[in-house]
Amino acid sequence: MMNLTKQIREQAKKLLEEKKVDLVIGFGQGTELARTTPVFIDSPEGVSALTWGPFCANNLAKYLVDYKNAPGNVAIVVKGCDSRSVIRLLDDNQISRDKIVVIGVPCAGQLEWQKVADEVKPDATLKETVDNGDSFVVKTSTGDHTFNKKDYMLHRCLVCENPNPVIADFTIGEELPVKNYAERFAEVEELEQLGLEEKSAYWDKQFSRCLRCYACRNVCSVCTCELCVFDQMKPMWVSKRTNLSENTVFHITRAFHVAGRCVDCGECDRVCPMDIPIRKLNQKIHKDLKDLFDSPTPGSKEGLLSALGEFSLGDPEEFM
Amino acid sequence: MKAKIVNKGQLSGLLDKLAKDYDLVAPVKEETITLFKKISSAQDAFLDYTNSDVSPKGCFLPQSEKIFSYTYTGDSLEIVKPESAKKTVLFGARPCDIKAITTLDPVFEGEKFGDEFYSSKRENTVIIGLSCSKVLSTCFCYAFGGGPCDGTGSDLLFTEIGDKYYVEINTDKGQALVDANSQFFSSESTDQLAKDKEELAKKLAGEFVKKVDLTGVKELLDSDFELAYWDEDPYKKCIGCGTCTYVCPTCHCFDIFDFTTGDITGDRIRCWDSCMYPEYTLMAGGHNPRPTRKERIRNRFMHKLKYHLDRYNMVGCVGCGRCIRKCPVNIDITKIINDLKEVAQNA
Amino acid sequence: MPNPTALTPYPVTITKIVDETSDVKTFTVEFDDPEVMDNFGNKPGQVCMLSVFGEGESTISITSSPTRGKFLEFTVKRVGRLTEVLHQMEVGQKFGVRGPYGNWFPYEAMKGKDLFFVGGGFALAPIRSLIDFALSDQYRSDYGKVEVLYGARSVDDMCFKGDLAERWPKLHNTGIYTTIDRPQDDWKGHVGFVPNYVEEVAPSPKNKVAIIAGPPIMIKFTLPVFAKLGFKDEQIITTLEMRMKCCLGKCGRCNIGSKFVCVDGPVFSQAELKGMPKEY
Amino acid sequence: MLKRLLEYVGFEPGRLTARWISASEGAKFASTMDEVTDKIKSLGPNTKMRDEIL
Repeated sequence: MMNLTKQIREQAKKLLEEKKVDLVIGFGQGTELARTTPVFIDSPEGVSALTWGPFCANNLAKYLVDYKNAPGNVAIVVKGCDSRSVIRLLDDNQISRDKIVVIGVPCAGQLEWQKVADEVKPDATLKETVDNGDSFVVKTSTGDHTFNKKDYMLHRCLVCENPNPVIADFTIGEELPVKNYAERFAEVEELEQLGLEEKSAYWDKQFSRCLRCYACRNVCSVCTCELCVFDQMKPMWVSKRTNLSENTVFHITRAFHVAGRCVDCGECDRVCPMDIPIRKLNQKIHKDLKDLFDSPTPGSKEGLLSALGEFSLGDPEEFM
Repeated sequence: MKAKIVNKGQLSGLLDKLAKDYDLVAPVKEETITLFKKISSAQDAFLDYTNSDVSPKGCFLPQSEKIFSYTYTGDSLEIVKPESAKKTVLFGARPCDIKAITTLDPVFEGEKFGDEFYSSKRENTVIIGLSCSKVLSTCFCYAFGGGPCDGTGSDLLFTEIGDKYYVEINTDKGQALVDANSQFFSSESTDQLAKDKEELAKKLAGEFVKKVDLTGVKELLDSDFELAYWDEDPYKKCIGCGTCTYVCPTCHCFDIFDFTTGDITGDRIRCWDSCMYPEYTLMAGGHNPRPTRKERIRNRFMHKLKYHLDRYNMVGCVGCGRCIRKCPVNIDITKIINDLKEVAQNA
Repeated sequence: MPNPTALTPYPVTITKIVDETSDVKTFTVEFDDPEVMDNFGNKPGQVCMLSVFGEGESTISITSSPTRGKFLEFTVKRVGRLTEVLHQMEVGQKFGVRGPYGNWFPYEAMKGKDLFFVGGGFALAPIRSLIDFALSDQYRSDYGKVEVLYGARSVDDMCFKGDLAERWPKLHNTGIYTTIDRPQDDWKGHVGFVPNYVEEVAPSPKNKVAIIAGPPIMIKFTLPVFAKLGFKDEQIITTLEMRMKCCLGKCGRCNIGSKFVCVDGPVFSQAELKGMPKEY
Repeated sequence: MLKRLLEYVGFEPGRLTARWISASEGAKFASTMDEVTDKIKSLGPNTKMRDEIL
């Protein structure tokens, strides 16, 4: 992955030198071996902080909204899933196309950092990562480790819809094959099979853990409301009291609020400090959108209308 | 120092007994998450953990807590207060989390005003600590004077050594619990285990990965509120969620509001709040003294590294590392400390 | 004995409501349990938490001086959810009060001095307690001349009209100056902004303390005027407001640096404020 | 969509009804309301999200 890192840095450097952009948002080495952290580069000398590898799980598109009213242009490094967010933000008029430069990187999958950290010595430092198709080799100061993608990758990557950026001004590296995973909705289907009581018990158990830290909302690239209903105090629709009822309302509302706009990047799932399978809610909506309206994943193409924002005569009519 | 031994075979008997005599709160595992909950039998306890996902501070400051119930019609008002705290044992808390409770004490019990809710729980709870057997890459308790086998704040401290627990009795409260359950505590000599524990503490102290150097940081923060550093990286990447504050064992901010349960009835609730949220300081008139993430991030780290020290002469961080592990964007307090140290050196 | 550590309020009954302006009302309340009032011990400048059940609590300064009787007055501007409900209340209805909280004006240290009050708009409320304290029969001899300079946007926006026009001017050794921002047909008094008026009145810094409360913009432009007139930072006292939830120094939000406004404030001298971060 | 989502998290189907009714369709409104109340009565009291708080 060294080669890709080098190319990203070169591209970023060029954009900054030629004053095409004032800021590059990308991935930098984090404070843990198996983590990266978003970096904000504003000078050509700073590009050495950029990196690439199997620890770039964050969806950086979220940050574009922060710069929508700032002077100057912004370049951003995106993976396949993140690029759908960029399209959604453009379609929602959250950002203007001429303000952003998209550096797309086809993504071979992202590893769960904690699983990796459990296997590597705490004091090891990262030397290099290599993609071997079915596995990643992580070379560290205390030895090399091989991580099977099947066992160590984020779940969202195991059923990745498209590893290639669907919008990019520059693409770094080779396009990767698109695998149409049949089991994309396997987890949802499994839950659907359960009886009502079991479903209820399953979700009650998940929601009761919720801390209401709102990481899932804040990390979401399509959550762009300036005042969120959960923060609103006048009227207070959802109480801050943390109990199962209020938590349930929060999760249903959050999931439904992004219905038809959620790009299935899976960030909500990744950031949840309590490991609540938040994405399973969104995926249910994705599955229904597909089944009922034959609707593609939002953001998967430029200029798509939202399934829930248009009407066609073929739509199912359950409420006439 | 008084000490006893509990043979591992005796532990479940002890816990079952405690669960009968007290509300027993212990670490439990729910799927991938370790958190503290009330348990009814020893088999629910999950002791093979290094650092729980959520700290046990909720024992004393629950995430959501009823202050009173009211019935109010405009012309009449009736207030009913909840029952006072039950006798509780908090078992299996890690030294850093117990130290964190001691940093909360002056907030809720010191200065001008006490807090009856916190105090009654604190008084009625026996804290049984459990020394760490491992150090995580995110741990840095040593930096703030703690340690993996440090008994500060605990009534009893259990340290696992082979097939035994070495039990240090640190307070009268702890002694009383031992006396009342003496059948589970062996009366054999503790000399060897005391030495073993020293060894373990020494070994673990050498395993910390995070290097934290606080030299000059407090002085720097004292001297300059408007450091250029706060305009840099951390606030740009912060997404403004409350994760760091909710998993933090020393964060104590809360909100108070009414939860209506009927036309004329309701509960006054206090629940955790986070200084990372914009509404936290937003006034009814619309003015917000900390309007952007920059001011909010600065406030959080100033609180941990300066304000808490200024007010209570205690650092506001115990080095549990939860915020580092849980932060969605890898904002790392140890990096911030080390960055600030560098700023101080170059100033 | 009132227990301010309990987060539980004491029931009060509204005995009087005065409409100050279209969105400001002054509520006079009495505790249902008279013993609470006897032991309340509020000092000028302190605040209370007002409970409106179903809405929660809000920090409101006590407008009345303890010297005026066994009641409390709160002047409330309708700005949010809670104050909206409060404004709909009528005489005889109940709400809850806990307190008193915070520090108070250093009235001991002010003894023997002249007092010059500056209030803007609705913010006369927090300093009115001290004005009435200094003008009370009991303590009047402790202080020299008491002057109040008050400005509002228009006649309709003036609060405490009775105090300003009738009650205070009649008292011994007082000076009352009122102004409105723009000329109005039915207004014969001074027209102009508060800072300019202060400059015109030109109080001498000699043995005098200035107590200022008003919107931030007014304070910002008034402070340099006092500096020009020769007032030292220690001679200028102001009172701050912040969002508060507990008022006990625990809930965290009202801090300015290491200070909590709810226990270390709300009263600060300009000298103290200069040593604090500008985060209010 | 919402109905399906609610069912997915364990609400009984039928607890939520959505109908497109114009302001002029009084009879449809009345019959729909009857339908809904009958349905809800047959389902009995809701048990989901009825936790005693704290």
